[in-house]
Amino acid sequence: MTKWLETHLPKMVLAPSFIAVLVFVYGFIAWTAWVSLTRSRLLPRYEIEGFIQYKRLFAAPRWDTAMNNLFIFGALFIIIAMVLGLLLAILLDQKIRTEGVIRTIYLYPMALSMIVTGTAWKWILNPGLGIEATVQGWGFEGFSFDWLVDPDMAIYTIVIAAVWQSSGFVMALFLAGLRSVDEEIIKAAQVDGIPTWRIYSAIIIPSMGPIFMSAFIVLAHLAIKSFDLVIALTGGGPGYATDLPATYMYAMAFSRGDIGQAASSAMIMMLVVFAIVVPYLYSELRAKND
Amino acid sequence: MAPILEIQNLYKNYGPVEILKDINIAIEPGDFLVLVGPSGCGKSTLLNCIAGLEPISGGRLMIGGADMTDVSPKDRDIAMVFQSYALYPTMSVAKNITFGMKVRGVDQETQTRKLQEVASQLQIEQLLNRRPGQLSGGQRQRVAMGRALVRDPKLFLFDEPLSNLDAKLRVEMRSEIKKLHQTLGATMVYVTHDQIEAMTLATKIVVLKGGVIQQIGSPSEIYNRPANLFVADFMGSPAMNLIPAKARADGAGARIEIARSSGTPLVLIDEHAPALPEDVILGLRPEDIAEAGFRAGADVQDASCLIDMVEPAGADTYVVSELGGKPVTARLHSETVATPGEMLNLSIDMSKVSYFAPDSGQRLN
Amino acid sequence: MAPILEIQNLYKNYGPVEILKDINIAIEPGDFLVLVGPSGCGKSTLLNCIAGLEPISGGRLMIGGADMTDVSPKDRDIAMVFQSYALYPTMSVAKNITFGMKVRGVDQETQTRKLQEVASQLQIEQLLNRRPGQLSGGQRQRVAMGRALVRDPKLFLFDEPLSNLDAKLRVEMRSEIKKLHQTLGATMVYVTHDQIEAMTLATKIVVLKGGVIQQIGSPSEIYNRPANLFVADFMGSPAMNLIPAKARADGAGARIEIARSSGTPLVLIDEHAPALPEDVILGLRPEDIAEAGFRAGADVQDASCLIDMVEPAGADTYVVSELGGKPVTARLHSETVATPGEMLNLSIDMSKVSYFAPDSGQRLN
Amino acid sequence: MTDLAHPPARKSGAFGKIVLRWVLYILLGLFALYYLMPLFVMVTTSLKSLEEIRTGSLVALPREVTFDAWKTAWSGACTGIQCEGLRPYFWNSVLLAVPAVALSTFIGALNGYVVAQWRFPGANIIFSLMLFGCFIPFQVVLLPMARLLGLMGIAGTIPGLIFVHVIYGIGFTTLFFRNYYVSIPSELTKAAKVDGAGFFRIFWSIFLPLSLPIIVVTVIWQFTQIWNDFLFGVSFSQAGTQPVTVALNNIVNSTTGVKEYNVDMAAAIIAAAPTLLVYIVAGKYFIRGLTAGSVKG
Amino acid sequence: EPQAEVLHWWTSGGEAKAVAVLQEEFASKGGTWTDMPVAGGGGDAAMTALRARVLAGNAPTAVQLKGPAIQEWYEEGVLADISSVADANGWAEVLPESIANHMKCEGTWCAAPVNVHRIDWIWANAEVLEANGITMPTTWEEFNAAAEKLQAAGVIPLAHGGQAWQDATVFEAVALGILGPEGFRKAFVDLDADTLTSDGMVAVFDQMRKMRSYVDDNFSGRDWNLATAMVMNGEAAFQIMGDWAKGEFLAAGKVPGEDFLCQSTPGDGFLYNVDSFAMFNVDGDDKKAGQDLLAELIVGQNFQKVFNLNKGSIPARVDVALDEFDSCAHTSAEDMNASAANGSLLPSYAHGMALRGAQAGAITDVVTAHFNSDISSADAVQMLAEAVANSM
Ligand SMILES: Nc1ncnc2c1ncn2[C@@H]1O[C@H](COP(=O)(O)OP(=O)(O)OP(=O)(O)O)[C@@H](O)[C@H]1O
Ligand SMILES: Nc1ncnc2c1ncn2[C@@H]1O[C@H](COP(=O)(O)OP(=O)(O)OP(=O)(O)O)[C@@H](O)[C@H]1O
Ligand SMILES: [Mg+2]
Ligand SMILES: [Mg+2]
Repeated sequence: MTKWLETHLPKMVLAPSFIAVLVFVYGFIAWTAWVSLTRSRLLPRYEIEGFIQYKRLFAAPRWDTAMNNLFIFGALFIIIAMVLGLLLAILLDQKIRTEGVIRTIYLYPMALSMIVTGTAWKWILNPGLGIEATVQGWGFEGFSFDWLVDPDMAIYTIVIAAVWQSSGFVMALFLAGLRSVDEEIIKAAQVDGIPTWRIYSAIIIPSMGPIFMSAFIVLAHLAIKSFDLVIALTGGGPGYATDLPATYMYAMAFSRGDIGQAASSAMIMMLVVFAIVVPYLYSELRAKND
Repeated sequence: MAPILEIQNLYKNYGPVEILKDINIAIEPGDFLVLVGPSGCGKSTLLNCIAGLEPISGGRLMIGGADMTDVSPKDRDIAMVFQSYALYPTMSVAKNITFGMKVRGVDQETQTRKLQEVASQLQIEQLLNRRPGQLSGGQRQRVAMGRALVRDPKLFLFDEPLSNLDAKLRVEMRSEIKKLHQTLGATMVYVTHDQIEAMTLATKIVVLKGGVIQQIGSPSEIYNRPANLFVADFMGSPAMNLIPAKARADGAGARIEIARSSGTPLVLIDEHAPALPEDVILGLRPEDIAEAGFRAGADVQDASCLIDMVEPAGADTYVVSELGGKPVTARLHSETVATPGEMLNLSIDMSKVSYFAPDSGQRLN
Repeated sequence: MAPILEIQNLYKNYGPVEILKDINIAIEPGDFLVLVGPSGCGKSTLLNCIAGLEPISGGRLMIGGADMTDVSPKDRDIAMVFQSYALYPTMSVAKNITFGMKVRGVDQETQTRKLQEVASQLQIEQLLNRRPGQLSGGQRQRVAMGRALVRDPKLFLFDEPLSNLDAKLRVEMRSEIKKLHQTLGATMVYVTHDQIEAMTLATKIVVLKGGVIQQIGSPSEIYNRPANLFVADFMGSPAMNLIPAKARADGAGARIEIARSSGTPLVLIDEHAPALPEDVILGLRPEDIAEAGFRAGADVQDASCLIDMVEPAGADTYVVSELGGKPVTARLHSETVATPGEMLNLSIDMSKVSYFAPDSGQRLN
Repeated sequence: MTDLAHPPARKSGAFGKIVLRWVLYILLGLFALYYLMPLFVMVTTSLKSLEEIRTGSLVALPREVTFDAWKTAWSGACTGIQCEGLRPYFWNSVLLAVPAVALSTFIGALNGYVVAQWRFPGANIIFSLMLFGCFIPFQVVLLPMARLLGLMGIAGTIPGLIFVHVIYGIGFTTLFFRNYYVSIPSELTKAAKVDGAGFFRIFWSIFLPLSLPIIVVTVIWQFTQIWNDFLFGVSFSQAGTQPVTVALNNIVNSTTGVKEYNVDMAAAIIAAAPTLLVYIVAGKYFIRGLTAGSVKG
Repeated sequence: EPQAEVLHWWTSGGEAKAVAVLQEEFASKGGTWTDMPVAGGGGDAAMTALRARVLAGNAPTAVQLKGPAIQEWYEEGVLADISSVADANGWAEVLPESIANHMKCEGTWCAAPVNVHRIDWIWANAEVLEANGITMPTTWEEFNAAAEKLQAAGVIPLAHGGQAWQDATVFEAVALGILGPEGFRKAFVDLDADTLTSDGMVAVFDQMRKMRSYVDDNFSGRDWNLATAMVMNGEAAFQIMGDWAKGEFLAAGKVPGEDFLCQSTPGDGFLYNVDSFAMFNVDGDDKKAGQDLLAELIVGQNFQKVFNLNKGSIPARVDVALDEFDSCAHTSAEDMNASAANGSLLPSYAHGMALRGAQAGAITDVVTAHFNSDISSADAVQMLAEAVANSM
């Protein structure tokens, strides 16, 4: 009996979390799938009506914009935040004397609620108030930085603010990873005559594959769920040029009392995530097994 | 010729603990320096300092005539094998070995050739695609060797590179290293605990103890003329017999008396002995004590001893007897018919005797 | 008495690669089993299987008569020293050593006592508060030993526990282990590359090659009567001379002809030889070839040989000569006055000769 | 003499190092500017009077520094009919965040430990399923969760909020720990097993002490997520259990009232203070090289 | 004793003080008030919280709700009936009929109105107008002429914040002016397809395109109050915004009629945004008593006066003395009475009074997309019809 307990202990430790995830994630996804097939408005209803919500969804130009934005924003945000986070982690790893201060400076954006920070960004990026006005004030009349008010460019300002907010955390994640690499190996590489950047690129970073996975999941999660950021910075505007699926869904679910529509958009969002994350996980986890 | 490595008054502390004290070493190009010393005496630390992996706390370190104190390891042009291997965990064996070349821009063909060469020297051809995690201890150690051997640096640093290999392989590797040293004229600093390795490879041996150099010299100097009791005791296995004795001037030489359990002291005459204090410690290697009749020479003197213990060990038989209150080991041929409790006539080669001062431990002759 | 460890038809694969094949070993309580074999032959893997750290792919493994296949390591009542040390990096040396006792609920006082005891045996008293990262290689290895030695298990598993220690310390540690074995009557499985360690410690030696057992026997069986060419070649340093020869029945014994570079073959008579095929390989240890006159006995036969090489090595001098187309090493006394290029009369001890079949490599006598 | 013979080599090496060092610090400084820019705007705004905000440039330094906004934000701003600032809500957030962070971190560490070091068939699939859970949009879970909390009788309570945060934190905490633990050599587990340590003992004595950097990261992440969470906070709380973000939101988000940017900014900084504190305190444990030297490889 | 947990989104400064008045009155009648404020997104966040609480079976006693949402919640079967209070206090007599209709669900009273915000205001900087010799426009042509004149003089004609709801606010003011009250009702209350695609609607979008050109380049995402500040500072001349903008002027010490001008946007009609409280089904007599008391107080004379003085809006009931109110409020009240009489008292679509969220949202999507791009008016009208159809 105790032996049984012992061999199954790891599984039993994992079981509560697993069950919780089954119920609270997969159960709820199933629930959402169900609701997405109904005409739920203010509150969920459960009479299946077919795929009307999906038809409405695909007929909405705003959803098109939101999906396009998701791909632009997601790709840029993940890549830039990852690269920047890694770069900062590496720079900070060079036995910097003021590491504590600098680390906190890079991290603090995470601590601030975007409801307010968005306003600050809005001012900074606003051509009439912020950077453009300031630089022009210095005498560079030709300087222009008006992405925020340009429907074609506004999505990139979201990237700027999102990177600002999250890259510090990615840096922390990578820093922890860097710190777990055995120093002897770095020494060996130094003696082998490997320049520092190659030590990072060829020896340390490859051994942080799992940490990359953490960073990717975190960033992808943020990209998918970016919501306050958009609301606070552009409110989805100009027009709905910076709408994202998350804002679309929120608007449908709570501002417009169109829960069925929100559920269908959530399902599509999750399908997209599934299509991207599953192959990635598959390759990562399989590589670890051999 | 300028020394390729020159260490002047080097000190190294870890926090308050002094690990290396006033180290002075100079190595000429082509030298093969072997560092020996008890575990924890600072050998690896010294290699780390030479490689620039640990900052030194005092003194100077020059490689090829240039001061290296502020030069980073990668610019020192050295290759090193780590005691802990330190393989790159994500790279295959082949990549571990060729990575340094690749970075240095060595062309693909040379890389492949060198890799093949080294892999066959180290007998790891069939492991090239494995990851370090899939290797046995000895295999990892050989990969670590391989990483250094493909290089062509000013200086090789080896930290116990053969400790996890079996005797046969070790002999083969040893001769590969020796070949490398001779054909390339490479300069080496080599840490080992294997005395045969030290003796057969070194052109110069440094004996360290507690971070202080005890003696620097050629293998035969170290073996035959240890500078102090520590070196005498440390080098050679089984260790040199160190026998308290009384010396008295006797003509040109000295008359040495050693207490014996049987009562009458054993008296030996050393015709070449220098002036000695009354109390001395006599150093005598086990192989310099033979069965009477098996060794001939002017300085060979016979002594009849009570045998306490007989230890057959394959090729040899060790016989232990008490002299001067200490167990004294003699190495006899394996055919010896010695029996504990009986007397045996042993012959001692007085030309090989070392004398030490009991208080300072310093060599006297 | 029931064997304390019994391994029956054990197989172990890593993926498609078979690492251990059909291993059968039985150890009685109090046995001291030494595993030897070339690097990568599967010694550590076998220890891991015994400890239950790697699942076995086939066969059975019993400890103390109970089937252990499904028993977790912590219930097997074993102590193990890992080749890679595997110290707990965040714990001090003292904690590393006492962790096992603490887990098992040994009282504080006993813990302290045992810790002190082991620390002084291993000469690491002054390191007890350090972290593993602040230790030298040899010190780490001793801590790893300490972790096992404070325990009182059914079975000790040691994986090259002394490889990073200096000769002197190694001798001391070896005798500590021997003492442990004798006083506690503990049962041990011990991996080493040091032949002297193997010879002096073992009551039983297992020779492995490529995952297959070559021979199991007492040290003297292994040394004197190797079961095949591999064992003959592997054990002993310098290795046994393996000389191709022609055998012809001659009375009760055999007449052995060995080709010599000088033209006339060397003819030896072995009066105790069994029936031999025509082609044989003659195994002769270097120490069984002596300078004529230094060895006496009925079976000693003289042979005059051309000396190719003379290698003085401290206590001995090795002399190499060509016999049967192979360089043959003889271990002579260091006083030998052999010169390369000259003839030297050597005496061969025919009572020590081994015969092997050239094709199968198996021992014939 | 020898000193004179080689100074160039020495100098150039040292000089190059110093230049590199400078470049490094300048680079770090530039990034620091990028990160500090919005904070600069926020702090300066918070130090201005409302009058100055209305008339002056929004991103300029204050002409006259006043701390009124900070005082108001802390203890005077209206978050409804009470005008007691953020103060009363802080305690709710603390009560909520501390246990939720502790619990989810601990569970994540255990899960990560199982998945990374005690692999059993299917562990990777379970892990993947948990990971995918990170992506579920919280808007989706809001309504069914509300229903479940109601059924469980913890709707509107702090334990209910803790429960929600723990559930949706598990995916991330497990991810962080698992990916940190996979690179810890399995020899350590092996050695501990032989030493007689069981599952929990190994976790507690060997792995937790090794995990400081990742614990820091996880705590930073979880604390930030939970402390700054608004959606769950607003949906699953009721009067008296509202966390500070709801209060902050109430101060900031007036649709038809007069906007007091200075108070908004001050309130945002104040609300972030505990998180910043966590960053600073926890940051100390970004220790280097914990596994160094334990295992040959 | 009476108990009430009140979910609302009036949290900042003046608003909070206004609600506090109610709380004091409630307390003075022996009630216990539990405040549950949730601001954000014009009530979106509060609605989110409300949904969660309703589903958890833990609904607040009273909730700030408005427009068709009241009827929608009623359809979900979670609203309480407060007809007894309404009848006892004669609400039907004191409330304009169109506003009273918002408070009724299938004939019963289910919500209590608090105030009336007028949406179709145009605010102006008196000094700027004077300097450029402009009077307040009464038609969109006049407005356009004035705007062009201002533009030539280097003044931004229209201060505007590029947020969807602000776009919609301007749009409905323009629509009311161009389509007239009847057309507005057909288009934005009845969602009449013909009206939505009529030439009038095209004209509305044309005017919107013009409005876009009167706005400065940096308007995107600007908060409404910053736009108000532009008018105050003389950077801009006009702003079209609900009467809460008055609060900003007053807070800055400006005087209506002197420093700034208020007038309804060109055209007839009155767009209202009525805030109200709905009562949810709850258990417990004390809570039910609380609901009744609350309803009574909300529509009571005293609260209606004090609250609206604080809030800048006007009372929902028509019999409150307005002596203490400012001139803009007087205008507002007069216009409301007049409009109520001639049937041009209309619900604001932009502020969720006219339509269900989904439909209003669909229209706003088109409006903001048009305003922020160069879609032609004809295309916009087409899109509008499609979006409305798709939102059903
Ligand atoms: N994880 C693994 N995957 C595949 N092969 C492995 C793995 N681990 C070990 N091996 C191989 O198994 C063989 C036996 O390894 P093992 O560690 O038992 O050797 P060993 O006898 O202890 O050698 P050494 O004396 O060098 O330590 C080696 O050839 C090694 O390369
Ligand atoms: N980081 C450190 N902090 C403090 N002491 C250290 C540190 N690293 C090593 N030491 C100590 O320095 C001394 C020298 O260590 P070193 O590794 O040089 O020994 P070694 O001669 O190589 O020994 P071995 O033969 O056992 O490898 C040892 O006593 C060791 O405990
Ligand atoms: Mg060392
Ligand atoms: Mg091994």
